[in-house]
Amino acid sequence: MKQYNLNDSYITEIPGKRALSTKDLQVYYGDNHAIFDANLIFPRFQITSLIGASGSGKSTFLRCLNRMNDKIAKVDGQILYRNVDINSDKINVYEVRQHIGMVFQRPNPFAKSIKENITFALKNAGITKKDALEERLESSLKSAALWDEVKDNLSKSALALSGGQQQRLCIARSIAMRPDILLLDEPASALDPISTSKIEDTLNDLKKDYTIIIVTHNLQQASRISDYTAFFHLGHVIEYNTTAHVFTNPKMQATEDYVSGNFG
Amino acid sequence: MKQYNLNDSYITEIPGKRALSTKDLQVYYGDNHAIFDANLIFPRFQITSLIGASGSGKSTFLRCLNRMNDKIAKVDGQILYRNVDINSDKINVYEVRQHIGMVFQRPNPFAKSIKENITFALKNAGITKKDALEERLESSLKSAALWDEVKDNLSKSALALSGGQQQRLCIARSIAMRPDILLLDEPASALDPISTSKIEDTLNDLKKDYTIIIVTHNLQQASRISDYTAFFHLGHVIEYNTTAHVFTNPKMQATEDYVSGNFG
Amino acid sequence: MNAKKMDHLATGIIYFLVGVVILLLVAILSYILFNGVPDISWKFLTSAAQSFSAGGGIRDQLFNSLYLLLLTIIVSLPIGLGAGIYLAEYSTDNWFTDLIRTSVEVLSSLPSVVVGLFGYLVFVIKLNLGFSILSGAIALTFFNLPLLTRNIEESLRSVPNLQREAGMSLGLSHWKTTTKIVLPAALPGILTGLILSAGRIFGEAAALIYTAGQSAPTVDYTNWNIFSATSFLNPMRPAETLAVHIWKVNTESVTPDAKLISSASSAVLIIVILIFNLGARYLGNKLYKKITATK
Amino acid sequence: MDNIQKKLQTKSKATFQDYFGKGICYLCIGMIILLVTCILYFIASKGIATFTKDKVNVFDFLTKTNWNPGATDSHGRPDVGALPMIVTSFSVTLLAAVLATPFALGVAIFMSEFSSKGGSKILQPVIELLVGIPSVVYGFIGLSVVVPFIRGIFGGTGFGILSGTLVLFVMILPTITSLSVDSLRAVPMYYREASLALGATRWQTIYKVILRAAIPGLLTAIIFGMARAFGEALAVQMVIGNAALMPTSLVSPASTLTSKLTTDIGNTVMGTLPNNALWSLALILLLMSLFLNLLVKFIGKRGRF
Amino acid sequence: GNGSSSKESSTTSKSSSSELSGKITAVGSTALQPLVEKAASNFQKKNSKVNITVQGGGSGTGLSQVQDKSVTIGNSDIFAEEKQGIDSKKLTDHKVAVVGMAPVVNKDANVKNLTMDQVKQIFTGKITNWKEVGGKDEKITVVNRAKGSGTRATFEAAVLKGAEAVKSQEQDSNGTVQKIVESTPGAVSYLAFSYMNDKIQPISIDNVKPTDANVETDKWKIWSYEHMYTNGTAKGATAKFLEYMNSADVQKTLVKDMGYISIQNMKVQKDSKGTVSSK
Ligand SMILES: Nc1ncnc2c1ncn2[C@@H]1O[C@H](COP(=O)(O)OP(=O)(O)OP(=O)(O)O)[C@@H](O)[C@H]1O
Ligand SMILES: Nc1ncnc2c1ncn2[C@@H]1O[C@H](COP(=O)(O)OP(=O)(O)OP(=O)(O)O)[C@@H](O)[C@H]1O
Ligand SMILES: [Mg+2]
Ligand SMILES: [Mg+2]
Repeated sequence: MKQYNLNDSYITEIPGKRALSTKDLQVYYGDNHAIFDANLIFPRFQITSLIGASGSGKSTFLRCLNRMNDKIAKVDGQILYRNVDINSDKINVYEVRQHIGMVFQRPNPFAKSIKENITFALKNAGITKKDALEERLESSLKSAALWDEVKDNLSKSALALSGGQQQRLCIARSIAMRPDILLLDEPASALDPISTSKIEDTLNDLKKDYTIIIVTHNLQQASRISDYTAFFHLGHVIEYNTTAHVFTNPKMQATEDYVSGNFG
Repeated sequence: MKQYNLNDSYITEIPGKRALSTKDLQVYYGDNHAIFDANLIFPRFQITSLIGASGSGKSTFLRCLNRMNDKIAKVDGQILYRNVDINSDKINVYEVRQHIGMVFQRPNPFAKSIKENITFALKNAGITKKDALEERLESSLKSAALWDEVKDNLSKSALALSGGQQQRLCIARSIAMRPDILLLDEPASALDPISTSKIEDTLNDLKKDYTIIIVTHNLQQASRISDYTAFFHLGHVIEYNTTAHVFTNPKMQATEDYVSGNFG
Repeated sequence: MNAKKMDHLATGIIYFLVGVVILLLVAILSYILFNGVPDISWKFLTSAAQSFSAGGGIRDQLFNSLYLLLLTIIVSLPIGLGAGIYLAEYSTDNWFTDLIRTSVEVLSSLPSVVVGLFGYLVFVIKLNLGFSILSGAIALTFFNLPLLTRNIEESLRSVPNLQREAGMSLGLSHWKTTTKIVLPAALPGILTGLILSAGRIFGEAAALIYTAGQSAPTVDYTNWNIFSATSFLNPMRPAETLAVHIWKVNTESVTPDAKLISSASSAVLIIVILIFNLGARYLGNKLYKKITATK
Repeated sequence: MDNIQKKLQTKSKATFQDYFGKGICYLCIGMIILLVTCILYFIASKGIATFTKDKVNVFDFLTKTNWNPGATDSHGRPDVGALPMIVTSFSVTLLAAVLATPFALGVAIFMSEFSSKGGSKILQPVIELLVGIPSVVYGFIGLSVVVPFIRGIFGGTGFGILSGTLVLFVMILPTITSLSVDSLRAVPMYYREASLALGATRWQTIYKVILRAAIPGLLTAIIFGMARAFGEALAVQMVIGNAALMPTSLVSPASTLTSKLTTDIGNTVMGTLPNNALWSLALILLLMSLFLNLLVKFIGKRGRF
Repeated sequence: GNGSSSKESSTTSKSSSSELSGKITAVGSTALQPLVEKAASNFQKKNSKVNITVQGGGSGTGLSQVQDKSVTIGNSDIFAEEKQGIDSKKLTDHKVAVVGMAPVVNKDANVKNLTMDQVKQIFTGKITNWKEVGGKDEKITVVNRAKGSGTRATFEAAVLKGAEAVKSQEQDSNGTVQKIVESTPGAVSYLAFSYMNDKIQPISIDNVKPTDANVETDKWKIWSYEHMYTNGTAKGATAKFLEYMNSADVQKTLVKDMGYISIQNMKVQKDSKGTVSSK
């Protein structure tokens, strides 16, 4: 594999509103330094892709953003959300996760009915009125483009859905909480092409109301759906720019090699 | 997703020697018909890629070739190896598997030392002389391009190796048996780019002595390393041709859509 | 010998071993059932035990066994759950966790008599619980906990991490995630543990002789006042269980039909365990299906 | 806006739920530790009294072969030599384990590697059923079936280590089997695939890969079984003969630590030497089970590659 | 002798039923337990405010617990004086029944009568084959009772007279001994009369048959009392209950049912040293 200068990077300025930003983020798994000085700003109501080779630290970075790495890794630096550093001990992580939702690589619906999958966390967050629950249920399933397929079977087990449907259910479950930001870690990698394209459509629709950050291995997918793209390499953010730039006019050699398939 | 005519297919003629072929192969998981009439001929000392969307039946097909699907699925049709139908009840499957080795998606070394990982199956197969074992150990590790990295640590646990090293160990383990044919099911999908390229190099070297059949999701990989490519779709072999043809001049619409990323 | 022959031989040996064990199991069970079942009658099940004369039944003992089982589960299940959850969800690999595991496992190998005497001196005498179902339940908790804790821990661990992450990422607390998502998913495994320990509770005698006692004062099955001494629900009353009854009948009883009582009681015990086993599985499955909305 | 910022920085219901949950867990753990500490202290203090209060020499206790706590020997020292019981306990335990292990492993292999769901679906509940049969019942089956059987073959009275072993064999079989099944099932599926793909036969795969990988778990299973055998009393007591004699053969009456303890404890008076000496036997049992446990831990650590 | 007061005591307990109350725990001898239990339940029927718990645990347990005042009554089949570690002065003895014991052998041995000396030699291990005492050529298997048990103490006092018993099998219950003797060829042991059945052979000693009548006159030497000890003098409900135990109600029926000999029928009495005198 070619050696690239890891300290050289190109990070673009973000115009308009910011939803979330990191400042000098470092992540350590024990002795393993997995993320070095990540400084990224995520624009509001846009889709940002994180791309990079396997092991480059995309998932690690993403999971820090809603404190899912709390017990697994040591995370230094700041994560700013609404001017609050949410990477602080004093922060109520449960609240953070309600504002910054996450969808995982493998669909992980609860072993409950479709309806309960959505309402469970809502009830827990104090929404108990039946009307409100019904309304959220319907709107989130609609947003995730699942409503038509399941509306007659809401009390069916979520595990009986197909993989793609499960994944959309997980997205619906996340957005039912009305988060600000949605983090997705390779949400389509375990899915067939049909489901994948449905999920891409869904994300495109969601963009109006949510800031979306998505990790993907699939460069075509990144170029299809995202507005901004960050390229990770060995724990470093090498390039961060609009997607069009990253794919057609990369500033860094590593990025160019990666997006053109000549990497490694 | 677009609908394609599944019964329409383009299967090229194979010049030269054949290592293995299937005739009207059908696979059923219970009621689920997973492979329909697969008729493929694998040329000797060449690398053949099997590509296709997730769930299209690539793994299923591959696992039939050395009878690893025996207890899991019902397999009808013929698999011809040295003019013997090895898909018959009378066949000694243990012998088959010694001639047709397999490497899996996730590296799966035994929790034994590196050395024992290689010698385990050899001893089982009756090779017990120390010299012979040592010789096989060294040559197979060399073939898998792992020798230099591990030669001083042969009694170390195989689990202490990195993912890429583990996968090469699994390849070495397979080729230590001196099989004719090597089946690989997405051997690099869990690995980082550096390890991936090492494995690709290894496969290229092995080609002189082995017939290789590899399943991969990664189209670039398929085009880089393989001589022939078969495209699977919903359990049907849609197109089988030289890799150059499949990628640059596909005969079928489905293939074209798939390799150009417009599929689904 | 070639590998294939060896394979056949080994397979043969394993089938032989399994055959022997099955034969043994069948022999033991049928020995107990054949000796006992013919003497089981409705009267036997519903009349009180007799000290000296023939014709005694096992009504009270049977009820006591079930009641003791219930109380023991009530005492030990929460502790086992707490400990199992701790070990599976909160603990990290350190000496403290090791210590807890060792403590729990040491409990499992204590001889029953020792636990019985300990229970007698501490619960019956010192804590003044007297010979009572409650003392018995606490003593049995000693045997029950190791198996139960281990089982709960393993069942929880076998629930994929993805489920935890799903819960956590929605802003649920770790505790809610564990109790409402992971625990229901682990239900079938926990149930197996519960059934196994129920078997041990039904069968235990030595530890109960000194704690729950070995006499069964007549109780009033119409008295629902838990605090009344004669109420069948009073956990503070002494209670002889079926296993203890079998032991007593075999060792000191002068009833002429001791042998009959003993073998019929053994058969009843086995049948009850079987019913419990199947019933718990059935109910557990139903519950699991209800929670997970499958079918 | 401000509202959300504030929410992010203040504790919420979820925070307290977690405190609550942790609290409950620690409470349970605390209770277990308390129970164990109590019982350990209790047995240790009573068991040590033989040596501290009654001035019995520990070495004599462990090596002398004469057990007669009420009396004194020619030197005026109390006659409490526990060696016969220690030897017998070890013998029955080891023999039962040696006998039960192949059967338990056979069944476990059958259940995890051979049988389709049907086989284990029937075996599982039957094995669970065996756990629930009271010791007394095992004891009486032993007394009425095993003892005459042994007498018929080996002569003598039929009481002794051999009968004890056979009864314990059946009693620990379910324990070892069900724990072994667990550990075999825990061996990842891909081990089997890897081995089979190399052309290994099913038996080679089982013997050289699966059993090896499961060794720590299997040893744990065996040792748990042994611990159970070690502590078993009522059943053994009926078939072993209960004679505090050094066993001379497998069919001569002998006495285990637990059977001695169970037989005599009710007839002794708390605080007197005969009673304390019995508690010392319990202490030995406890130390043994502690030792077996540490052994399991050690094996478990070594087993991890 | 407290036999004469039986009628009065039973009337007392009836008349005082309204005011009697209290909690009595009787623990100890497993042999005595069924009798006391049954009597207690009869007693409670008349005195519903009295709560009596009867449990086993062994004579040793009974005596030490009553000495520690952990329980109200300690049931024992042995004199407190005979028990090491018990301060008998603190305890008050209430003899409630007499139990006769006899050597028993497996039918196979073909022996029905022995001399006292032969019995002694068998149990001390001097005689090891039944043919030495006129039986079948078969090895003798001695089955003893647990050390410290009342039955064994009684038997050794009456038969061995200080000699050391041979080391042999020990069992701690009548039921188990009964089953072992029944099924083991050549086995010999001793049992309370109530456990005799037609599958085992009771032995006459010096041609005296082991019968209740012979015990009552001390012609049959191997017998003992069943005791209920209280710490100090029994008071209140406890006293009444113990009185009831010696009433005709119990002595004439329950004691008989249990296979024991009524204390009232005894023509002789025995003290803790084994000295027998006539009443
Ligand atoms: N739980 C963990 N414990 C220790 N190290 C970890 C853990 N998770 C990831 N790592 C390490 O951190 C580095 C980054 O891993 P990460 O999973 O973030 O990569 P990724 O870019 O998401 O890769 P992929 O595309 O394969 O998902 C790798 O070196 C990995 O080995
Ligand atoms: N063990 C199994 N039991 C039942 N059905 C199976 C099994 N394995 C695969 N299938 C089914 O067979 C079909 C083909 O699956 P297969 O795993 O061969 O696809 P694949 O092309 O290898 O996909 P991927 O790229 O995801 O590995 C799918 O519909 C799948 O659900
Ligand atoms: Mg990742
Ligand atoms: Mg596959």
